[in-house]
Amino acid sequence: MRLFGHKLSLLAQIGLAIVALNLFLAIFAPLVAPYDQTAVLGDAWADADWQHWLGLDNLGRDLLSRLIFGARMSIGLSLVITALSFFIGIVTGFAAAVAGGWVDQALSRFVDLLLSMPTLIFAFVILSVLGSGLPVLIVTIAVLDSTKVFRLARSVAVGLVSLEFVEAARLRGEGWWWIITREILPNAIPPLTAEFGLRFCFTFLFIAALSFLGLGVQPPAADWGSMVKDYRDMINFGSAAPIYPAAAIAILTIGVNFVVDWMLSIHSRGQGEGA
Amino acid sequence: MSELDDLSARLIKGAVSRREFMARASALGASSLAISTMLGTAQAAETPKKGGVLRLGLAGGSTTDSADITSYNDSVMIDVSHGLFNGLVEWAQDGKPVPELAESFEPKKGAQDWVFTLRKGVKFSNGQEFTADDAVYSLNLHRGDTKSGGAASMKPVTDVKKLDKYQIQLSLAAPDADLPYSLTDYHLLMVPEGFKDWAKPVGTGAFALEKFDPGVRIVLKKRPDYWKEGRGWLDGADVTVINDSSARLNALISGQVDAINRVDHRAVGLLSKSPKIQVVRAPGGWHTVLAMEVDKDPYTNPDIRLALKYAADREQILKALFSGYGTLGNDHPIPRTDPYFNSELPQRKHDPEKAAYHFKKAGLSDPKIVLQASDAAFNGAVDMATLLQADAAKAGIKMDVKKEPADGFWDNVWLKGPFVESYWGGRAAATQMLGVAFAANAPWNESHWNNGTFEKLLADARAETDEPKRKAYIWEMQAMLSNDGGALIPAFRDWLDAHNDKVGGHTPHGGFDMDNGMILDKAWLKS
Amino acid sequence: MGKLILQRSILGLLTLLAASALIFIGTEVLPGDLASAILQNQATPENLAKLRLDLGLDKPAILRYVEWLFGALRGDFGHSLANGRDVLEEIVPRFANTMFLAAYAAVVAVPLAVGLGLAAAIRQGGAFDRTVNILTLMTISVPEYFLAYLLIKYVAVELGWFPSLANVSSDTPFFDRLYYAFLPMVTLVLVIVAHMMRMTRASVLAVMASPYIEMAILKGLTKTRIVLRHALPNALAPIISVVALNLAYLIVGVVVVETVFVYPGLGQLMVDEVSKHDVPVVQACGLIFAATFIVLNMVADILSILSNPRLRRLR
Amino acid sequence: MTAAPDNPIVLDVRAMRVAVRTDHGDGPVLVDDVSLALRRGEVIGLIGESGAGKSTIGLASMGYTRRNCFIVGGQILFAGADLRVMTADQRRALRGLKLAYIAQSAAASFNPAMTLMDQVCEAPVRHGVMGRAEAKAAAVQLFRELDLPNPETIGLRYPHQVSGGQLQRVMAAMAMIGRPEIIVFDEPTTALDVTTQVECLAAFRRLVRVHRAAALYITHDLAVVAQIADRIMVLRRGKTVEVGDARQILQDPQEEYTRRLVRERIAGSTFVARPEGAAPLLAVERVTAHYTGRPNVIDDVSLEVFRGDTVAVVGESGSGKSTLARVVTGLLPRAAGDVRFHGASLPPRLKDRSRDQLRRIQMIYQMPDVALNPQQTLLDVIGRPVSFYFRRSRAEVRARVQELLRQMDLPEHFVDRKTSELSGGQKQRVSIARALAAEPDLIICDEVTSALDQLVGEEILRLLKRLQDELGVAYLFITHDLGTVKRIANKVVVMLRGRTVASGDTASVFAPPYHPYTELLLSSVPEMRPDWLDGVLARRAAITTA
Repeated sequence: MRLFGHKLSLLAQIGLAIVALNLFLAIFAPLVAPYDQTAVLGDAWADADWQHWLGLDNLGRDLLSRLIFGARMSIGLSLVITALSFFIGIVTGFAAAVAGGWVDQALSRFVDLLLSMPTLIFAFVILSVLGSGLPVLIVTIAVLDSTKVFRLARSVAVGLVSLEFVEAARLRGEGWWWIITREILPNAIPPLTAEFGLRFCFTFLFIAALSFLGLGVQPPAADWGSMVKDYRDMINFGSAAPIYPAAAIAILTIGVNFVVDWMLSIHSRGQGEGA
Repeated sequence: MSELDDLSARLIKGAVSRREFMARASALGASSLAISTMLGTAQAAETPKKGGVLRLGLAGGSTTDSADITSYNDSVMIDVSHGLFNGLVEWAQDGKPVPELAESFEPKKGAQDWVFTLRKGVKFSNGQEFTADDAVYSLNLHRGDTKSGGAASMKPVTDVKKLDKYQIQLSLAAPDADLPYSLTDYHLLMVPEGFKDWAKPVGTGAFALEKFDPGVRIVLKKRPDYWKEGRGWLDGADVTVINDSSARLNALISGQVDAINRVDHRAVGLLSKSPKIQVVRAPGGWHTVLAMEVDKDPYTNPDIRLALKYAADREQILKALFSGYGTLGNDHPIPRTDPYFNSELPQRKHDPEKAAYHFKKAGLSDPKIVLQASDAAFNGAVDMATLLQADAAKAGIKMDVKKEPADGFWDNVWLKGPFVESYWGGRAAATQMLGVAFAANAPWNESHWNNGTFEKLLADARAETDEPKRKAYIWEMQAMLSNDGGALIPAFRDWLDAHNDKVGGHTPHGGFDMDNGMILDKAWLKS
Repeated sequence: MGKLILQRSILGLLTLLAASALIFIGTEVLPGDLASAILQNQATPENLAKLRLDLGLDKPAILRYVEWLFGALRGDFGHSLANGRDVLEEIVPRFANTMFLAAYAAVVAVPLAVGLGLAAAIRQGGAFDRTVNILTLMTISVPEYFLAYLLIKYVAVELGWFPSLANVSSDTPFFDRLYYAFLPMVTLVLVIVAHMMRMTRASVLAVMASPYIEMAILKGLTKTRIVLRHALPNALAPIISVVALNLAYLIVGVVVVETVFVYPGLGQLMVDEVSKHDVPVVQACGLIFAATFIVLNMVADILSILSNPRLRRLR
Repeated sequence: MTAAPDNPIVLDVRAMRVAVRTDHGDGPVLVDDVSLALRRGEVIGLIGESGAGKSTIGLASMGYTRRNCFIVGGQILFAGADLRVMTADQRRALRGLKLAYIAQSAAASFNPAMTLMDQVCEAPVRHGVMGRAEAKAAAVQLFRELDLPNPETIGLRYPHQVSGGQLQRVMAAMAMIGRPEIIVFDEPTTALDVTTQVECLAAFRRLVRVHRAAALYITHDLAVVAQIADRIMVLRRGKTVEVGDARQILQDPQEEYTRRLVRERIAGSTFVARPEGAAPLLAVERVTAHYTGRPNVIDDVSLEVFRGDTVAVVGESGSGKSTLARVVTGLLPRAAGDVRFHGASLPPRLKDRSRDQLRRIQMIYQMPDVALNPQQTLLDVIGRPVSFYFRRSRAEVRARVQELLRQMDLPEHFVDRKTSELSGGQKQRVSIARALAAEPDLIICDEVTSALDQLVGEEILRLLKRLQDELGVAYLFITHDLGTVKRIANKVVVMLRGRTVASGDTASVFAPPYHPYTELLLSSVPEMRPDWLDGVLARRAAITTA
């Protein structure tokens, strides 16, 4: 198997497999899941049986189904957020790099300011002010995250802007839009993809943390983070309920990281690890 | 469940013996677990011992806590304050008001005025004696221009005056036979006249404040010669604030605390498997409400209200939200434990057909039914909305759930939206509960319930001192609300505490968790 | 270099100023208010009216900001609306606790992380490298509170080695503190080690590719000497910044862990106060957090300036 | 100077094979069955183009291979012991003492975070053969021998604080301090300016002779190797082409490949007749330029380019020749003076210039790898100017691109290849095609051959020449390599520290009476004559004493 014209390492293949599986579950949740995520099917915490492979949850809903729908919510949400934050981060970052001068200064300083805000607390305040509806959740985290993307995007772009083929484009009289989209972006994709993977994981865990503070995804929609939270007490009573979502989160994160590590290794760059 | 609850309620009130209870309960097919938990109640049988420090792990504390009695709003300070102070009247386990710092009380002018005779020779922790002036001052803290949460209970009181050193009189706007109940409000505690320095509280309670770290840890130390007979056994108390439910459980299981409140209902079953741990289950007045404002469409239509009431699968809600540790609601706010509970009013059952029938009867093509829900209303509120939505769908009723931000819920949603979730902690007296939530002029009349007959019945009930008559009135009101009212009340929740086998005298109380906050006053430690 | 450092410090101060403004605005818009947030549906209209007076919302925002700012400079953050205590008095012990836990975790985590990172870099691609890599990955891949619960369940409840409650207080003696705060510390270490370790490894490896490392090899130096003397010093800058980042996290990002272990830290305080709309306290916490962040970043930058001879020699 | 044949053999490489091996299977063989015997005091020059395996051999003879490379066959006998069968520690014990290495880029090969002295002394101290003080003394001594400025204190500096030439010599000291028996010189002067190169060459040679060490001298420049090597081994694609005595290889090469290398080197000095020019195409008039807040990089520079001209701007690094190009293109706005094109003054800044003005001046860069966007196909790269300046249809663009490829002697089917798939020479051809696609009047060539192998570079030059004859395009040729200049430029501008020191027809500039700097430059260009270096040094000594 090859990607970006490089052969995939074993771990990377495992990682891709995991990611693919999760995406599949996320996309086809309604078809795959045996029951609806909100349907109440029996007593709370009923044990696993042939109808309900993982048993029922705190409201007597099918745990497996919720796990599958959870994939949809968790992954979907994180993807949307990460995508948005990358859009913001890349556009501003590249703009800063290409424009340089005071534009660069202004943007960078503003980002520094945002970075100096403790993310979790910041999000906590905003969400408790505006309520944790999905749109608010998405925008808030995306904006907070885009600051980190900005930094990477900018540094990558700065590196590329100085290269002759960009200079050649400028000498030709190309506009900045062409330069960003045709000359810089294609070459910035590999490092940015790696970062995308990492940021995806962070978002993922961040949402989980917010859910823990009761500000993440709101019920009844299932999401792994809040599932772990809702079921957490059950560890104390030897029930595996919270293990499933936690494991799901862990496996996906690890999978993504395998792929990312591989990308970083082939592009041998230290960046991208930044939290 | 219901019959068992009734039974256990009566056990609590001592209406049945333990043996009798065991027999009946198991006959009713209650699991041994259920019985044991209900028996947790019957601890009282054993004989108390002096000494020891009781370690409590309590939810309901915050860094914003203060010893200021007007500021209390949650378990930690309520429990602590009952170790530091006493009230004039105590709310006994049988649900009746009994004298505390007031030796006795009697109604005047058909219960429009009340005279309280104070206990003599009770000393504050600063040595000075408790007298009428202190009582007047303390009560007035909650009247007029105040932040006190106790203001509500004192609202009907028009005047508090000292008759002599040991007698005060409260005058009311309208007669109220249940005033003593009002005085069991946990805010209405006695402090010395003019007392302000809440950093060093002075009270008549069994303990003195040793260490106060708000939202973290509170340490109380026994003070000599506590006046109350058969109370105040402990040498001291060490209260740790643990708001996270499983952290609380772990603390109890790993023996870092002796007793906790607000046991997660999901955990009860598994907790009581442990021989060392006793779950204390107290059926009470805490109930969830789905308030429809009867003067806003479509809820003006009684059939819509009935349709929703029939649609709700109360058994399921009770199971899902409280794992069954509660009692079914009958769309009126009076709990089974209340002496005035209307036991002949048929329990409304989940009945999609009836629901569908009433919905059609209402004849509204598309009534926009939107329930505004938020976990700020109560834990699991959104779950409940979800369940109700599913139930309604079964009856062909389209109901939307609008999730509201937790923040500012009580400001912006409650009392504003036409169909909103909320809860009530219950009141000592039936008439209070009915009055505070359903009297036409009551500020918190969520359902905008305004019914002449009801108003009259309420007034009469308050003024009436003849038991059978009162009972008739109150039963009538419950029936009215249940059949016509705008409040859909699916379930009452039990108070669930737990303690390890060292703790004695931790008895269930329908009023509030931790023995209605009296735990420090009542409990003791076995050797 | 003095110039560089000075520039950096000034920049930091400006950022802090801007941050303070941001915080002030942010807290100004908190809807609802103390009374209703505290009393829920037990609040009477009178209650609310009384409280709005206390909030002193009559003055213009700018004025209040300036007053607040200068107060803050004098260490006067006003009084809590909820219980009237002096905000500073309320915060200081909490902040001390937070710092204690942070330091505790840092002292364990940083050497551990850098050590593991170097070891992994030396044995790049080896079994050790792979295992460490995957283990650390697992620890960051699980929500922190879940780690915490596992620790509590097995170490505290089952084995009973350490308490599940870390409710230390001002008078808790030092060694008891270490004991009580052990599990929270472990949780935090698990959370941050991975990140730092991976960064150390990555940046050391990045340097290992450079010609002067080849030269060092051809000078017949030992692997250890090469990594420690030649690779590490040149990989310091990214390591320093990632360490700073994680220290900042230890101070501002541990609300969840504090909640689970009932550890009386600043994060929990702030979350409490936010939900109670105790604006002065929230503002103070926010400011402290922002300051911590900024100072740490500043120090990190300065350190990496010092670690780089090109910049160090700059005059 | 030849080492007596009876000197003992210190390094005996027998049938060595080095191959690439990665996680996914074996890669190409880098060194294939190469043998050489190095006697004490002897210097063997390894010569060849990139990919010839020179460096690999050099490193392998120290028992070292780069990542994913492995010595898969043969023996490497040092003092009778096979480096391949030794333990890692045994090998380590030899390196830095008995075996020393001098790399191409000193700047990159010094640890930026350590003082020079620490790095020079590190090896002997670590190996425990010298005490710190002893090592310091030895180092200072070597610094003196290598006539580095203030040898006592230079060791306290950090790498970035000394010049490239000095650094290169410090590296020599670092190599010598362990009194090695074998030194591997890996293109040690390639990165240096010609004038500095002379000094270093001299220093190295003296060192080798004084210490009677044996050396492998790796380079691509026959002239350089001619000055220092006793024997020369010519390599191509990892295989030995020819081995022999230095003189024999240079004067009477046996193999065709060697002949070509030698021939190309001496070919040249064919001046282009200056065409009948009317008005100058480009006139740079007393231009001064600097980067914001810096001193002037170029100062009062003037030159004229006529249609069909090839004007070479010569100078060493820092002479401002590249800056001149940036000023002409408008990347760096001039501070003073004027740049006229077709008689009209060009706006100083790029963005103020018209599309047509931009079209008429094109540029070709030094590094073909970074000059082309690796993500684009040849169609994108070459086609863009066509569509951008001439608004042609897709079909027309494609046709034009293929035509240009033909002109560049590149197969047409490359049209859909990605630039990253091409070799260096091919890339450079694509850059030229891209420039031509704009149908310019003037092409600025910035060191276009210096990154390429000798033979490839020659081809590119020929191509440029041919194109000029066909299209009459003018070149502004920026380079440091006077050989190139002699061969293709009809006019020269010699620059030194931002100023013009000499200009005019190549013939007149490169013929006496010289400007002293021009002479220095000319004399520094290595020549095949093995005694060239001695000659130069002698003359310089004369000048300095005089």
